[in-house]
Amino acid sequence: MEWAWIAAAAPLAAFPLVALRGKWLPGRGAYISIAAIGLSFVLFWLVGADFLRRQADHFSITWFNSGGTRLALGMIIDPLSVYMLGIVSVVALGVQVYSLKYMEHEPRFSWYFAVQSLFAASMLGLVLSDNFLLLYVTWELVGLCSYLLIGFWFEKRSAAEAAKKAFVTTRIGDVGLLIGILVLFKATGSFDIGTVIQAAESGQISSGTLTVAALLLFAGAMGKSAQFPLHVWLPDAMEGPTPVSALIHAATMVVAGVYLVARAFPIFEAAPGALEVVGWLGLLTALLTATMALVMTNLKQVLAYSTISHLGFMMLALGSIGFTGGMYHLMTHAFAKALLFLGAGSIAHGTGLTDIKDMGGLWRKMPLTSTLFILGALSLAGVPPLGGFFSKDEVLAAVYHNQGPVVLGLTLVLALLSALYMARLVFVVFFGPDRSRESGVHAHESPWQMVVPLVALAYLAVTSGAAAFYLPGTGEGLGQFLFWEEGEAFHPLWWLIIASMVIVAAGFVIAWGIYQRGWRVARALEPVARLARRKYYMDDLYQWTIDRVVLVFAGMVALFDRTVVNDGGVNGSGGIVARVGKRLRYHETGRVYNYGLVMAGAIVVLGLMVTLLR
Amino acid sequence: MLSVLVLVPVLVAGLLVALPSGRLRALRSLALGAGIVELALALYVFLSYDSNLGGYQLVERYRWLDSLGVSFHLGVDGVSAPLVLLNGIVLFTGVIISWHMKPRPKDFFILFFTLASGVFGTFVALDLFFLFFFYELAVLPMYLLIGVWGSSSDFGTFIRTKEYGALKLTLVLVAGSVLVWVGLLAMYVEAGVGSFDLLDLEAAGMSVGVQRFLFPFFMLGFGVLAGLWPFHTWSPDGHVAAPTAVSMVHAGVLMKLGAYGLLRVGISLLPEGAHAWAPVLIVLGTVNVVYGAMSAMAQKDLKYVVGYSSVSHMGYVLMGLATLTVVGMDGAVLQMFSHGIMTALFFALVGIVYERAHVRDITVFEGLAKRMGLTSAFFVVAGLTSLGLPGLSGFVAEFLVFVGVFQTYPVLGVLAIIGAAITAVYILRLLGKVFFGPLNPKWEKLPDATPREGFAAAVLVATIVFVGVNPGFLMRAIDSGVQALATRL
Amino acid sequence: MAVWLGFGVLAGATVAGALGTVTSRNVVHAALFLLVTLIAVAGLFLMLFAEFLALVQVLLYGGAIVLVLLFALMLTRIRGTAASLDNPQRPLAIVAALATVGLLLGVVLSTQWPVQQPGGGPVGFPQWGASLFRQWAIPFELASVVLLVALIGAVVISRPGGEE
Amino acid sequence: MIPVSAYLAVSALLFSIGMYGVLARRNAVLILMSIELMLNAVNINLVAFSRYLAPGEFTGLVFAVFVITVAAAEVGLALAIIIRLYRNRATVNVDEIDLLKW
Repeated sequence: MEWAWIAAAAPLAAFPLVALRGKWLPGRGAYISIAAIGLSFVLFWLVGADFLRRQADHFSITWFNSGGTRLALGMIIDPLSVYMLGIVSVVALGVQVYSLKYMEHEPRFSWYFAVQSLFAASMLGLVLSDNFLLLYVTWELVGLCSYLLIGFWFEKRSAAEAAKKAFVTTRIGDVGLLIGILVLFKATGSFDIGTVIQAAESGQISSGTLTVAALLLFAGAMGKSAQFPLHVWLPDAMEGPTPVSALIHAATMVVAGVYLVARAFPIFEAAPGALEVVGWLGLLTALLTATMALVMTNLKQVLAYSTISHLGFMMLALGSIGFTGGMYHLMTHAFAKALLFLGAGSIAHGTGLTDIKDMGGLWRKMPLTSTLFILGALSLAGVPPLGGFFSKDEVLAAVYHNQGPVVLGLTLVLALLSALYMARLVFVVFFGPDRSRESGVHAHESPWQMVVPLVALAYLAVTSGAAAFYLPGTGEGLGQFLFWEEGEAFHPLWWLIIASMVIVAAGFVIAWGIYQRGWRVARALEPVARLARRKYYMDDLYQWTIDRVVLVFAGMVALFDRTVVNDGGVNGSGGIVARVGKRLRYHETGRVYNYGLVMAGAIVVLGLMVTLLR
Repeated sequence: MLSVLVLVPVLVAGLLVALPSGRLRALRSLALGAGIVELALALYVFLSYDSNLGGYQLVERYRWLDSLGVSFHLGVDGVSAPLVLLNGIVLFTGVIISWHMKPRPKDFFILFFTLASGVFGTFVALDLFFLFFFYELAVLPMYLLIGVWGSSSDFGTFIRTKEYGALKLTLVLVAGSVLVWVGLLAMYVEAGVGSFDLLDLEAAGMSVGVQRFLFPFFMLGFGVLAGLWPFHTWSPDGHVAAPTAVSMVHAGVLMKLGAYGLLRVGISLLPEGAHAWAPVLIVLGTVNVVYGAMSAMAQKDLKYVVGYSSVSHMGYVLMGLATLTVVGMDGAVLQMFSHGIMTALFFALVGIVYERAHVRDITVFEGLAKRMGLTSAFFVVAGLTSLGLPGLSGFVAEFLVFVGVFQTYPVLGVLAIIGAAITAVYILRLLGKVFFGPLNPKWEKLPDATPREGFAAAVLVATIVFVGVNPGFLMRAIDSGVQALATRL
Repeated sequence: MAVWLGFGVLAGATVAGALGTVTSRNVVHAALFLLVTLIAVAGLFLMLFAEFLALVQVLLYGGAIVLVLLFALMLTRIRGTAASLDNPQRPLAIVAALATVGLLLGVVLSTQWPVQQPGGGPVGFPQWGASLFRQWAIPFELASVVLLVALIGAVVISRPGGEE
Repeated sequence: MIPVSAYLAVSALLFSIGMYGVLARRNAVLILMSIELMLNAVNINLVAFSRYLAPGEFTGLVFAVFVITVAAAEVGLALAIIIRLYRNRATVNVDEIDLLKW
């Protein structure tokens, strides 16, 4: 297990190699990159197998010392990190293989794969890191890679803007994360996550500090995991190449936040107030963005909002002490969402369309892609027996056990909404009439390099439900695996399961009614829909804040600097000297005896001072 | 070895004086040779510094003015060794960048190397008289370098001529030096050991009252050169007016002289004074960080953005020093190094763009990355360093400063971290505006950096990445130096 | 008593000559008053047993310098009223001079001078010469250099030609 | 025996009178003469101190010699300057020579 670090190091090593020497490498560097992430994937199996025979463990090397504080690079091998290692490496591998064909005509092909490698490396490093310092380092690198990849087509103004928005928004959250880490360091004197958790559990840290720290950590998670009100960057992130969106939305970047909360879960548990905030914010985010997903018409945008909604759902799960449910949902969502995005990429690749208003009847033209896409959508909607269904129920159970009826009710509404928007996608895109004049002409299936990852992901999306009961190699369910010490079996609540199935079915029926039969429900909800379509004016509010508050304030500071500090302080003091000099120079009469008189007077005065004061 | 390091640039300047001004090739080879020699020497000095041993090493001492207790005493400790290396790197790349310096290349290099000598001297002097002497030697050539070879900016309502920049810089810095000099003399008298030698003064010690009285002289005097708010305006104006290589050395190294002096003279000789004044310094440092970042956001001139970002980043150095904790000061010293390399890179790149486009107005640029891929890539790296991205040198430094500040003044730490976020905003806005987006057809013909320029920038980028990935390379020395220093606090 | 008489005469001549020099309405008279003072000071030197200095005083001051001053007066041919010899700040100058004299006299008279065994005879020329050319040889040579430089400078400055 | 303070008093008077001359006169030559008075006052002091405070040492006397020497040099130079000035500006009144004023 000591070599688990190679899982992160291999793609990291591939980055400079491919970035600098990509042109001369096999497959313009892509093969190197894929080999590296493949190695990580293999290592996941080796580490996993090895892990099952041993205890959780962590290893570290000193990065550098400062003032007696050891700043270390270390990794932790425990159920959570092994689990995440698997999800990240498999999705990254799939995305990279898919990109091979999807991106082949790009002039910056090597660069793309180089950054993909770095992205994977950072995310793997993030999930493996055993201390907050390395976690923050990789956390930021993940942000960087998303910046580079979203802005991959930087010649496009919108892509450049989206990249900037993603980086800045997550950076705002990172301020919180960094402060939180430092608060914890101040309280415990250590960056080591295990040490901090121990201190938190043993009550060494005052509960006030702990709550503040937990909330600050959560602020970081809000940024990365696009929780309200820092969710605005994620929908724009679709400006990047579609496989990038798949990677960001599924296995890297956005799940980092959820992972962080999970990793620091004992800290949150010790600060119940913070946990409550996590739950409520998650729920709020999920509901808000679910409504937005309902009204957006760009395929990738709908998927993006659904991602946020599901992330909120995961946060809700964690906030309801549903650790297993949250992490389980993370996995099923990752597979399904990667599948959906890659599928959307295939659709765009095959038809050149991105807006669902132009699509329709694709089922007939791209049956394979459609089938796979629909599988992903059903999984996310929570249709049994796909993965999403089980994880959703696990979350619902946690909510039921640990939250009040209001939250449970809202969660069920959320389940309805999420079934509704997925059903809407399915009905509008794949069924019904062809709404575009040209798409029918050249719609075609994607080449096999793109289909293989889709199939693999679909397989995972479908079968991941089984993990609840049986995880290969462990002989037990996911819950017991994740909770290494105190196993937690999958314990279904039958009435809840039936209720959720009914809700999903209702969602599909309603969607069928509205989008296939033309029910006039939407008309009544038009004001709300308009609000949702304008993204609840959140983007406008932020834009306004930046333009009218931040920039104006910056302008005022600069003006202050120029006028008060510079013109007033610096030039002013110079001016005073000049003015005084201008006055004083008339005292230079040029007559020697005037000077002499002053000298004489001064000598007399000095002499008097010396004699009298002696 | 250290005296060679300090004297070679002056000797080269002397040789250049003798060189006929028409012989460009000889001039350049001499300058480049000197740059390489200095880089090698600086590297040697740094590598031969044994951080396990600690203390002052490579010490040289020649008697000079016994009656006043002045001797030519040189040596490096863990704090100055990395800064010597920094100056070696910046000097070397600065020479490469100013390869085609016009007009009067000979005079330019004469002054440039004089400046370099002053900077090296300040870092290695262990005698306060010579420390001050070299400090002045480093400041004064700036006046001519900016006034003669600089460039003016004209934004209609906002005009700054190079003469104004040069004058302001020199006057403000000299005003600072006056404070320093008064402080030094007062310290010389008060310590009562009749010596300007740093080690003697360290051993002498002064009463608490005297230390508290004297510390502000150094805090303000050296602080001015470090860009301490509100005495910072010379710095953006000076940087903007200066020619590329001078901006590099100036923002890269010269501003560090201030912080270095504050640490070496102020904090280490007047620990009680430092304790008394640290709250003031750290508040001003925080103002530097946030205020500099806000100002940078509002700038339209590419160089002004970088100039104000320097003000902001030097704020971290001041904050780190003001924590008076080992971690914080470690971070401050590392930030000096990191910021030096980063700003040098920034100014080199801005110079490359300016040389080709002849404007620096951010609003007229768009999509340069398409034509100037290499320049843009380097610029992005510089920008990312500036906003504290892990894996690049700035992060480790800022992180340590934050750790230090959190141990002493958590609220200010929060503000500083917010300042870092503001940095991200303006840097990313700048990158997005200037380099990304569709290419403005006006810049269709803009050539990318030449291999020579690219090499210089690559050296700096490599340093940034190397230090960012392996900060232990510098931290071992810095930590040993700072720890030795902190025992006096 | 005779000593006091001699001192009184010499001191009176010194002061009177000086007053004449600074108040005289005629420049040549002023120069002659200066001569009186210089000679009287030489006398004071004699009373202090500094014959050599007295000699130098008479020869150099009384002879050479006053002569040169007279030459200068003749060469510059000052015309104009006597009043124009004084400048408008004369009253203030009187005040300043009185203040100075008060200050100096106050100091001189109130100080307990550490007088050592006065008297003794005149200083022997041999010792004096030995001291000047042994102990003070280098300053002496420097003084001659100063004189030489002054001489050359005077020649260069007063030579006709040059500007205007 | 005449006390040293008598000599010093004479010197003080002489000095003050010389100073008055320097401050009150306009003619450059007269100012020069007044300066000579002040120098003489100093010389009296030097010799008197030498005689009364450090008999047997020549320091005071030597200083007096140097003062006289320098005075001679000074007079020579100053008169040269005055003559030059007179040639150029046809005046030796110091208040008419004010090229350096503001």
